[in-house]
Amino acid sequence: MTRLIIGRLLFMVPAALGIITFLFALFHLIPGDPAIMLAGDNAPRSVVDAIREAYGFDQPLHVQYGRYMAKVLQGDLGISNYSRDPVVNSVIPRIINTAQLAFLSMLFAMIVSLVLGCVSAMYWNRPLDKVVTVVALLGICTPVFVSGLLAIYFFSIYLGWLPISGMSSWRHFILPVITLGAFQAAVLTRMVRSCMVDALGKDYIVTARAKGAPEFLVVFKHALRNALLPIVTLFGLGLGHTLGGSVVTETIFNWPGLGRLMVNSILTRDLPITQGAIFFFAMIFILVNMIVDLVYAWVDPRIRYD
Amino acid sequence: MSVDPLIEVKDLKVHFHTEDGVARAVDGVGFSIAPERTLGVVGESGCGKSVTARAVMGLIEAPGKIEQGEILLRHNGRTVDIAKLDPRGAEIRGIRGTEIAMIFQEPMTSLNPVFRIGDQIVEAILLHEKIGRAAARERAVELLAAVGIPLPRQRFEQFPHQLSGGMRQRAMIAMAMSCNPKLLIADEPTTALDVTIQAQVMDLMNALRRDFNTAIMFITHDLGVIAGMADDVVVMYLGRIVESGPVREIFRNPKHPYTQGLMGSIPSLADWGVRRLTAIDGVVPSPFAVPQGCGFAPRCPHAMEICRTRSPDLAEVAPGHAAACFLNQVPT
Amino acid sequence: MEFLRRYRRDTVGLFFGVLLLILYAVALTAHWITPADPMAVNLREVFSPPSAKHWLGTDQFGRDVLSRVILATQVTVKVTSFACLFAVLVGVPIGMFVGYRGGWVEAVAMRLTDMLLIFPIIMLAIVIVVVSGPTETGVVIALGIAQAPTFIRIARGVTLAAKEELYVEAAIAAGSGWPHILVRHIWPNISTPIIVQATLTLPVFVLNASALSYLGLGVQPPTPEWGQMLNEAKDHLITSPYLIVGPALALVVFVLSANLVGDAVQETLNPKLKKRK
Amino acid sequence: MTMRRVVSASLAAVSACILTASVASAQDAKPQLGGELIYAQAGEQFSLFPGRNLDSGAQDVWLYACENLVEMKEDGTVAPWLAKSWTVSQDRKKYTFQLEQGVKFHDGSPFNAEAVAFVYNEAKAKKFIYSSILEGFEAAKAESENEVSMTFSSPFAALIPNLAYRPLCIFSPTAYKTKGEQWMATNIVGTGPFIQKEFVKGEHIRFVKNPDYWQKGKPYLDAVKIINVPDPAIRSAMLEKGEIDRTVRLNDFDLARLEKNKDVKIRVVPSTRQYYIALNHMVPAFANVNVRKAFNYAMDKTGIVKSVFADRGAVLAKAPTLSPGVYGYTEMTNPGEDTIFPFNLARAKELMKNGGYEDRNKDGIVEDAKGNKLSLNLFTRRGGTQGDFQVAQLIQTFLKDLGVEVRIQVLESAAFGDAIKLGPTEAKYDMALLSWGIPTADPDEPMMLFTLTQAWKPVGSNRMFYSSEEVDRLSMLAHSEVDDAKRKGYVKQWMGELLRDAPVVFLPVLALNLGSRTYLKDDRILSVDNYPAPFAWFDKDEMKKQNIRR
Repeated sequence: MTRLIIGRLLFMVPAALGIITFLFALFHLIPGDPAIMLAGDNAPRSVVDAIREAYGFDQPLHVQYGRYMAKVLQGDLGISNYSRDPVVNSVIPRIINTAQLAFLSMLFAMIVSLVLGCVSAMYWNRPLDKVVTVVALLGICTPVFVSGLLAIYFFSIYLGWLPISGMSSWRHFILPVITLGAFQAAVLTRMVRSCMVDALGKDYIVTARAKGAPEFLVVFKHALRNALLPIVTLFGLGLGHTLGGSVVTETIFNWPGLGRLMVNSILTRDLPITQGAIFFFAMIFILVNMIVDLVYAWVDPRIRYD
Repeated sequence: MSVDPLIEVKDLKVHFHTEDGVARAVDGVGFSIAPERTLGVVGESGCGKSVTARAVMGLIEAPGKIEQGEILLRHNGRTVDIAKLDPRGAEIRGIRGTEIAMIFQEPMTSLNPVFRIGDQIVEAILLHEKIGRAAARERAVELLAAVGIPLPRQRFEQFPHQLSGGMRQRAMIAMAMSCNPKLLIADEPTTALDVTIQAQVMDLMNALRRDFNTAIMFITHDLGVIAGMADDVVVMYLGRIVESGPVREIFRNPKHPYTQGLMGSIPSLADWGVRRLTAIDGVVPSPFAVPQGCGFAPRCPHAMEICRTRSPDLAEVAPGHAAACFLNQVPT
Repeated sequence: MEFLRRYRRDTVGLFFGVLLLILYAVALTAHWITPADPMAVNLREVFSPPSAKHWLGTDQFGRDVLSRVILATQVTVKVTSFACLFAVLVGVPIGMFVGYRGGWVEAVAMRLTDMLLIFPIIMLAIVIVVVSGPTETGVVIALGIAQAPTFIRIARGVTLAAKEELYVEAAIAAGSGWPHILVRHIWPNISTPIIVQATLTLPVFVLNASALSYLGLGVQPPTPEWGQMLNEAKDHLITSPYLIVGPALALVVFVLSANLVGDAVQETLNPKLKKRK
Repeated sequence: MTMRRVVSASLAAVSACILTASVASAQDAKPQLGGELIYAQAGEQFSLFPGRNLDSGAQDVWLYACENLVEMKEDGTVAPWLAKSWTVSQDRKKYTFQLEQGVKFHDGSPFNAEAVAFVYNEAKAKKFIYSSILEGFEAAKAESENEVSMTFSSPFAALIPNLAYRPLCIFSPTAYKTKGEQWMATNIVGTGPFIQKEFVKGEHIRFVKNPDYWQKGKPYLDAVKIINVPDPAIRSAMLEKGEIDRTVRLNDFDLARLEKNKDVKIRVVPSTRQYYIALNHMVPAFANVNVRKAFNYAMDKTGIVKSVFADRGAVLAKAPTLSPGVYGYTEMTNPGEDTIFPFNLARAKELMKNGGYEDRNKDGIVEDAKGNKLSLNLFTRRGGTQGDFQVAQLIQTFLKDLGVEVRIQVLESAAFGDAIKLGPTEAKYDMALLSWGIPTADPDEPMMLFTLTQAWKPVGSNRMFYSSEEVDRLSMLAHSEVDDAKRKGYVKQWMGELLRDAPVVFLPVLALNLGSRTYLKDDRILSVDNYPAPFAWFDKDEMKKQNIRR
């Protein structure tokens, strides 16, 4: 087990350098010039050249790369082209905001999906199961911006219970967490249902019943523990996606998260911010995946990790 | 049968309502098991012996349904009809594991792969007995030792996939015996094991029978195992009992052509190289389309006209020995 | 054949199966069955709510929403189905192989997948669109690659569990090579989560397509596409809510039927499930 | 440059927004002190340092703390602010400003000629982004404690309006020298009525009242909090609910609904940004003036304003490139017409025929004399400017009616930037949908960078590769002509030339919108996309009536 942890942590270093180099090459491959984005369409070339010179864009690629890597190795991720503000100041608070939203919505998704999934597996193919399936599917296909906007107009304006945007108090968390969580819950419910149906068909379930175990113990202990493996995979993936920040949810609920920052920085070719955002996100993602893999071994002893 | 039977099954019918039609898996079965006696239930696969066992455990759920019949169990002074109990109700759960326990054919998949052996046994104990976890763990280790598992304390911590087939079956038995049940139903426990382990498991069960004075309902298709284990025997074919009686009587003097056919197909050392093994030709008909009259008629060498129109009932052919065949009874 | 005979009895699966066929039929015959010309701009009938003439109303340029949804069905269904296929064909074999082989192969492959999951889809899309131009194939590849890691991880997860099963050891004992084992033994047993996941990600493909088209990376105008229409309807959700009905309904029908058909197929394929029903 | 110029300018000015003026004068109630204004903006990641950012969202934030020498009024005229008055040398190359006295920066350092000189010299030395606007600027010198002079290599008529451009505000040189440019990215220190108290990146910035502000008795508000809310639908929801007092860039289609809400006041003002299609004159068809004029007449501008901008987000253009609020703007429409090149498909087809293009083979697409089809591409962004993607689709339809086949090429915004920066030989676009904004409200920039022959891309912004001696001559004259009447004459002639030669296809002018609660008084909206509210105040009892409790 510890070998797994050390392996993954060691892997972070080459991964980080790999990502940064890849991104550097990528940004200079795809069209788009930050100097123009800053100066605006109608600025004369003299202005654009001035910016290029002031920001060091006119240096040959390898020089820019060398200078950037030198700074990175000392832990300085540079400053944003746009806001001229150290990248760390913009990215770190954003990651914390997104992490909060991601964990809470995944927690919500986990609880809802486990309950709904197991219930629909127990009452398999009976009306309740059909209802849960359709509700879950509807949850998957409603785009977040539709559910988000409607939720705001109903809860915040019509009923006036919840604040519309920002994140200052816990009440601000309710709508975004439920909207983002609902989508993930729908996906997870479907998977929980199909895995539980599998598990409930196995022989050890008959043994458990033969032991006189009550039905909820049979389902929630014996069957669920076995169905956890694919569910854990999907949970890890879901967490990865929400950690990446859902641009739409963040825009709708005005949640200053990583997703919006990353997308905007790509669109405005603000390379330092993109580098910083993806660098931190990569580290967290690798950590999350490591934890998911550790949970694997704990959940299913048959998978040896030595 | 002077002693009151522990369990008495009367005219039990269990049918499965599936899309492909109604399968009459158990079509009128009656027998009884006295305390501390072992009843062997033998028959080819698909004859309904496992379904009967599950019915006795109250494990029949949709699409299966107990159409009619009674399963009377005597426990602590009163008689309960298991057939009428709700499979997921509290009452049947009070019986499963304490009064009647069950072990299965596939030790590989019958134990939950993600829980430790010890925990699964402790769970069985704590389900029915209000004793502390520590006491339950101690009892579980004792049980593992009782079933002949070496180093029980280490095995307690291990997972099913870390044990051999035989070891796992012993653990199953330990779990079943954890609340010293009155009746142990063994659904082909030795089929998946190789011969040497089979013999050990059978010796273990005989020993347990003596120490825990438990009645056993031993289900198998292996006549050799029946000979070594059973006091009485019941032969099943196509959801019905075709012959029943004490084991020595059935082996020495089988009355029903099907039983005679089965006996003929066992190689025995005594007449090695002299007797050719006889096989029963034809195939067991499908439970979805049970033929008119006697189920065995299409394959019976002595089939008569009447056999194809009416199905014979069990009738006594000798003290304690009954057979359902018109050869030895006059149709009423 | 046998499969069809059993499948036909599952009413829900049948109903949505027919619905899915209708959808694909609409996709194939889109050009001929649109009530009005989906491209015809008519600035006098801007934002007219649903009426007899325009069942789903008209959009910002007075174009008939119903015909645009029908034409968009062709584009979206084609793009998402191919992208889903691409993701499955790329992701699942890799996942199975990696899950089965284990060792350093698995470690390296999984880390690369993690890296791929890190980049937001629009990053991949920009690169691919630059290389292949904003054509539909470009969008299909972009969407496919973005979802491939999901399938790699799922396939690996279930293969890891499946390879512990007895029948796999039996197959090895019988001397069959790993390709044989993967195809004949492991795949039938892990098809359940994969089928479920494939049908589950369909809506994700459509929504990602809408994100791409929003950035001008997806399908080029004026060809309509559900995702793009959903995006445009978003800005008028409060003033003319009926605009969202067309694309949203089409999306729901497409995803609902794909998933329920997936369920029904999975049921008929997996007899053990059948008996317990 | 005497005061005369200012007086005559205001007299001749066209009052862009009668509504604002009338409301202001009718307001007899005395301003009340106190309260915190919450203002929601769409912008997000911008630098607060004026030297490194032209983003109008950022300008709208730092204007509370950093003031200019002169202040732009609603009608486009310029009024004295930190500079009480100014004089121009005989050769028109040296301007001398007399500064307000006893003014201090927020960090306590004195505001004087030394500070002003430092800011503009630093701008030239460190090449601040706005430095190109001060064309020909050589040096600034502190003549005395509160008199500063600026010398130019050649007469520069547009200096005064350009000085009102927000990025040219005077920040505290002490703070700049001690803390450095990077610190200034998140802190703005000036002489303004409000002092920056708190800045949370990407979320909000909060200013509090400057107790010893140089204009006594002002400001009235205790604090101003500016928050980022990217989605327009959310901003309008917050305005309706009263979570914010004021917001901008509302969705045009929501305005009709908001106008019905009695607690909300909606103001719409034409901006200085006009849409146009850049026609690549290297394409043979566009070298022909008849074709260019035909394309202009083929555009149903009223249809665009109605369907894309809900009759609110844009107004019909009454003059080429310039719009109300810009110096030298006068309506250039013919009598009885509400816009330049009014929609007339018949006339457009006739012009196409004169230009040699006719649909000879009746396939719905015109061909030239040699028979090759007129099939062109149209480059556009999506979301770069409000409604760009929708306008492009309408252009495609209008030109199809004219018989011209158009393929829209939607490019991701940065890729689009690259595609339209190329020179005459490399440019691949036949047409490109763009907009020309005039942040300084002075025609000098469009004249020198848009239509000038020397300003062909990649040097200037003449993406049409258009060249006309007459236009060049008029532009050069207007650039250095200091006399007010003469300069306006040249600008008018320049506009006349653009109408005669139609180098581009002129489209409607974008409009700005500002939504505010009715209890907020005296906040302003300027056509250069600025929404200053430093001297706004709350009508407390009306606030209570709308039960706003914060």
